[in-house]
Amino acid sequence: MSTSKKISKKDIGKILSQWSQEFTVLVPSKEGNVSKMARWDGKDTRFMDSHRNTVHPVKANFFPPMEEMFSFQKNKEGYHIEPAPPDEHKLLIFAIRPCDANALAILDMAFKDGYEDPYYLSRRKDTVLIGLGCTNPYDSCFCTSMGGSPSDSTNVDIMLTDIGNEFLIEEISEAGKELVAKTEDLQEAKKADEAKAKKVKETSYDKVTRKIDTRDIDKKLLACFENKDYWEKVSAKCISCGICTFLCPTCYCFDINDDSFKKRGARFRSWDSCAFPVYTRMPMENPRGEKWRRVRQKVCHKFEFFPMNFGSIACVGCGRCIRLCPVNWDITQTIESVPEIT
Amino acid sequence: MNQESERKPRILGFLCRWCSYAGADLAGTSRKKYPANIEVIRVPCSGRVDPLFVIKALRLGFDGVLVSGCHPGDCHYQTGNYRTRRRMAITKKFLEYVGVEPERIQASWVSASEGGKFAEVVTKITKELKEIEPNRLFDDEE
Amino acid sequence: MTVTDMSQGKRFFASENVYLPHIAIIEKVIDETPGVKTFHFNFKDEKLRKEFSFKSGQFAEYSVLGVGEAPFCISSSPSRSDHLEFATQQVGKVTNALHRLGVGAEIGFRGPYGNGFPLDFLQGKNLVFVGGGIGLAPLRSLIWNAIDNRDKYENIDIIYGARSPDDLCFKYDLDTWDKDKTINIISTIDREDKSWSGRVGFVPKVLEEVAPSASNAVAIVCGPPVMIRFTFPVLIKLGFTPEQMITTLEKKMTCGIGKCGRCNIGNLYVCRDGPVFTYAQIKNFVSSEY
Amino acid sequence: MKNSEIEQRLRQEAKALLEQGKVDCIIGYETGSLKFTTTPLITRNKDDVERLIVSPFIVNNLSVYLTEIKGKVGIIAKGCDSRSIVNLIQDNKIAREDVVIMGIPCPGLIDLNKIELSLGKDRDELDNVTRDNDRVVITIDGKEKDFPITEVLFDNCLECEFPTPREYDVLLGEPCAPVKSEVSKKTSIKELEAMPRGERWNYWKEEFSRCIRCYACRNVCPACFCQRCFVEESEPQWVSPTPKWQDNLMFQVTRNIHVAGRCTDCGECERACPMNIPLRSLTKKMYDIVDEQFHYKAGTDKNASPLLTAYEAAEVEDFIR
Repeated sequence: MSTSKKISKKDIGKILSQWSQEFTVLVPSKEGNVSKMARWDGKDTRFMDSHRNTVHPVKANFFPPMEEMFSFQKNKEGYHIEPAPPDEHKLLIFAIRPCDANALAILDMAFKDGYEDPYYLSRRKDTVLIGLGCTNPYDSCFCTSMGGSPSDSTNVDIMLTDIGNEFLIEEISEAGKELVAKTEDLQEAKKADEAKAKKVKETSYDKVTRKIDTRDIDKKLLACFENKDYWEKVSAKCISCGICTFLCPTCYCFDINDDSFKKRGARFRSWDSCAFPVYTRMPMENPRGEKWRRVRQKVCHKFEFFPMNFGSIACVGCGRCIRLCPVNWDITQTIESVPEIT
Repeated sequence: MNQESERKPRILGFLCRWCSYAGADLAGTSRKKYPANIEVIRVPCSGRVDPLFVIKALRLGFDGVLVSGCHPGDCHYQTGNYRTRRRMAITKKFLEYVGVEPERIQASWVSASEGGKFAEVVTKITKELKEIEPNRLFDDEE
Repeated sequence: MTVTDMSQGKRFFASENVYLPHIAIIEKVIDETPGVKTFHFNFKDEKLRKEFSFKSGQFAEYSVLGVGEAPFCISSSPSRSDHLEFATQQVGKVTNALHRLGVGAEIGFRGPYGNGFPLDFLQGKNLVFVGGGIGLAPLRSLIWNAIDNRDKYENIDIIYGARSPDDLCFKYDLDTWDKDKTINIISTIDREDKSWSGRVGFVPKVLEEVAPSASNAVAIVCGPPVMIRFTFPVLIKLGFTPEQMITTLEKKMTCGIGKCGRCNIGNLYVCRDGPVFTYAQIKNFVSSEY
Repeated sequence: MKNSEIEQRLRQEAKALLEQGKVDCIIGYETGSLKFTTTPLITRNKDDVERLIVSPFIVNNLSVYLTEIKGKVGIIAKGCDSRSIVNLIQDNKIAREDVVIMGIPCPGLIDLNKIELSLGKDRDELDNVTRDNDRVVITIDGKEKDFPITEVLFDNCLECEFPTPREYDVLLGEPCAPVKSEVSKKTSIKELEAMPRGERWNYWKEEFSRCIRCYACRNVCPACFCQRCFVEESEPQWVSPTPKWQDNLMFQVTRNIHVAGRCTDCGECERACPMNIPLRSLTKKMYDIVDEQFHYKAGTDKNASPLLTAYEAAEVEDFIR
């Protein structure tokens, strides 16, 4: 490994300014007290003080709650279709948490598979992810059970580790290496800094106390697919709202709808959720009209179907669904309670 | 200024088929003069009008909404208009609180024989709506 | 083959945007039954009109711009290509809007999507078509395809039913097939009706009575979910193996390309991995998810 | 009576109900999977009743489950919850004899969001939170901090009129008095009313541009019991499924009008909202309008006709021409 760099926390604004020349820099921000990744205002770096993780997962920056796909107008020759202008921002996301970066890798698979999704992929293209290791994970976090960790750098370009007054900077990808090379104001890290970072990573790992066992979970879920009693029990307190799916960093279901305005019309894509009965409702019947079927779909999609199709569980253990659920429906409890194969 | 006075606010009227619709008809056949800017939806009873309809009309860009039914005690279905009264009372108050001008939410009792009253109501509402801005509440789209 | 020519509008980003519809023009509207219409259409773009190709059993997303999109199979046969057809029942927002359209109206079209029927696998086999109601639409595409390539297939049996004589779709086809000595067609209706002299009974029951041989045969089933559910056990009784039973499924499908998430049966997406499945593929989930 | 004593009585009561076959199912609260959090316990098993708890964090309005559970149900209800149950009875969604209401006088629940905001710490970073009459003591990093309840209870609890259930089969604990404190937060109704009308509209426009249409507000609401909500209708399509602020606002305003006279100010919609939209500034206003105009308080009389199906011959009419 090459020698790493470091930067003083008070100089963060300097490197963000440099990066802003080339990129649209997104940092953890608050809007109406709801945190999300949003464009850096160019000055304030206080966002770092309270950033544990954002309410909006980073997916919202690539796959927003709603987006216009194209618009159309009718004239004498008939309909004219105008695709939404491409998003040409080159994004740099600063202080993305390892779980959210891993989630993007999962979304990449889904949106690249078969027909490519131009909206997601055009925004995602050339994005630079600056990861920030967690030193204070939530009690709802369970990344270490999902193949990640508070310092997992697999899917970021540059990894930052909080070593007190400074961040240790590790180049992870080629893009990361290039960016570090042309960034000014970085200092060489000392052996002691690297040792400190190693210690921080170890301590953080142990701070994630929520653990689940996902061995053979796909097989166990397949075996209990028809176990209505189990699924009814598990789903009893679910209120079928969309919070856990909308704010899940790996959920990517959507709906497409048209709208007409005075002069033109447009087709929009918006988030949709398998928790809603209307999601699968057809005029004559609904294959998932009952709550237990919907909860089963949610759990099985993440832990059985997605792994069957892509070889990876579609959950990164960010814990948002547990933190934000109005009734404290806890996916880790569900996974732990899936019956053993008899 | 002249242009402003020429402006014709769009009004959507939900008229009860037993009284107000007939009243509007009478206003027409008896050549009562009233502004031609009201579009009418005939409803079986003013009680059919869900406040949702009123809000949808505003969403669609109508400047004002008129819900009109039979006078109290005259409802063909005994109590429909009483229910309308309660519903419209809270709808008007609530929408005003959210930020909708009260002039946009209108209600009236017009019987089948009150062609004159109908013309008068529409004239008055039109005048009031002319005094406020056109409805751009929901309208930030082209 | 997938058509990737984006004839209208600019090319979107680097790759083509699969979500942009082509514009097609309705050329003919046929009233099939009360509530079901068949639409004949063609692409507005000349080049696409020539280059477009599809397989029997594939579907597309049709839209009335400003109202929305809905998926229907292409009900015409690739062997008859001067125009395309789809049939739909009037059941919701988009289909209501479609049914209001007349000749000359423009609609949006994305597709073709899905796998289509496995023609290679079907060649040289006895084909047993089991259809109900508007479920004949996808079968019809394959039936015409088979008739136009008659030497490639052995016996063709068609068992088709509807609620009443009025609900039988594609009556003009049924008449033609009835006269065709090389195929055997049995139509049935659910309940007795004065105007009906043919068979009476639900499709699965009639299938059991007719009892086509499973030897070197493939059953191709399409109809309302309840009919499909009751047809599988009958076919098994008749000796069909799960690999010999093919169905084409209908689900709510928004994107058509396996992304929006709602049409799955287990890990399979009806739009991407189907809509044509063998019973072997879906039997794990079929009892509870379909 | 202490919570621990109430808990003991509650468990005995619930167990007896199940054992004697008086109910098929018990709905209560158990300890949640996160710090301080409680979660609904829905069970048909008498051994599970040992998990039932009572605490200052029993936020959920459990009556939301009543319309979907079959059979007779024993349910734990705070003051506001009991009113929601009465609503359901008034609206013929459930029969009075099918529920056994175990009422709990509720001195107000602790709003962890308020604590988080004032301390700049998340709930899982707090060591302990305890209620001691008019104070709430929060332990953080080993140090105790004292808050008056007016700063840390939910707004709707501070303004609660009926903390003690009005309708119950058994009351666990002694009746308690309302806190009756003025709520003083940025988005109070008074402040909104003081704004010019256009500004008010823009305020809501701003707030609802955050809405992601997860429908948590609707789904936690016991008054929103429609099988099919108007937002899910497609023919005609009243509201676009695309979460534009216009449609978000239209949805919420209409929802408020639809639940007028059913909203008991339980505050669940605002608490559930992940986008932090001050929904109670809408629901409470409607609650007040209903009270002022018709002297009607939702869920206080199971024999009364629901607000919007009843009338009096002489009633507010000044707005009608």
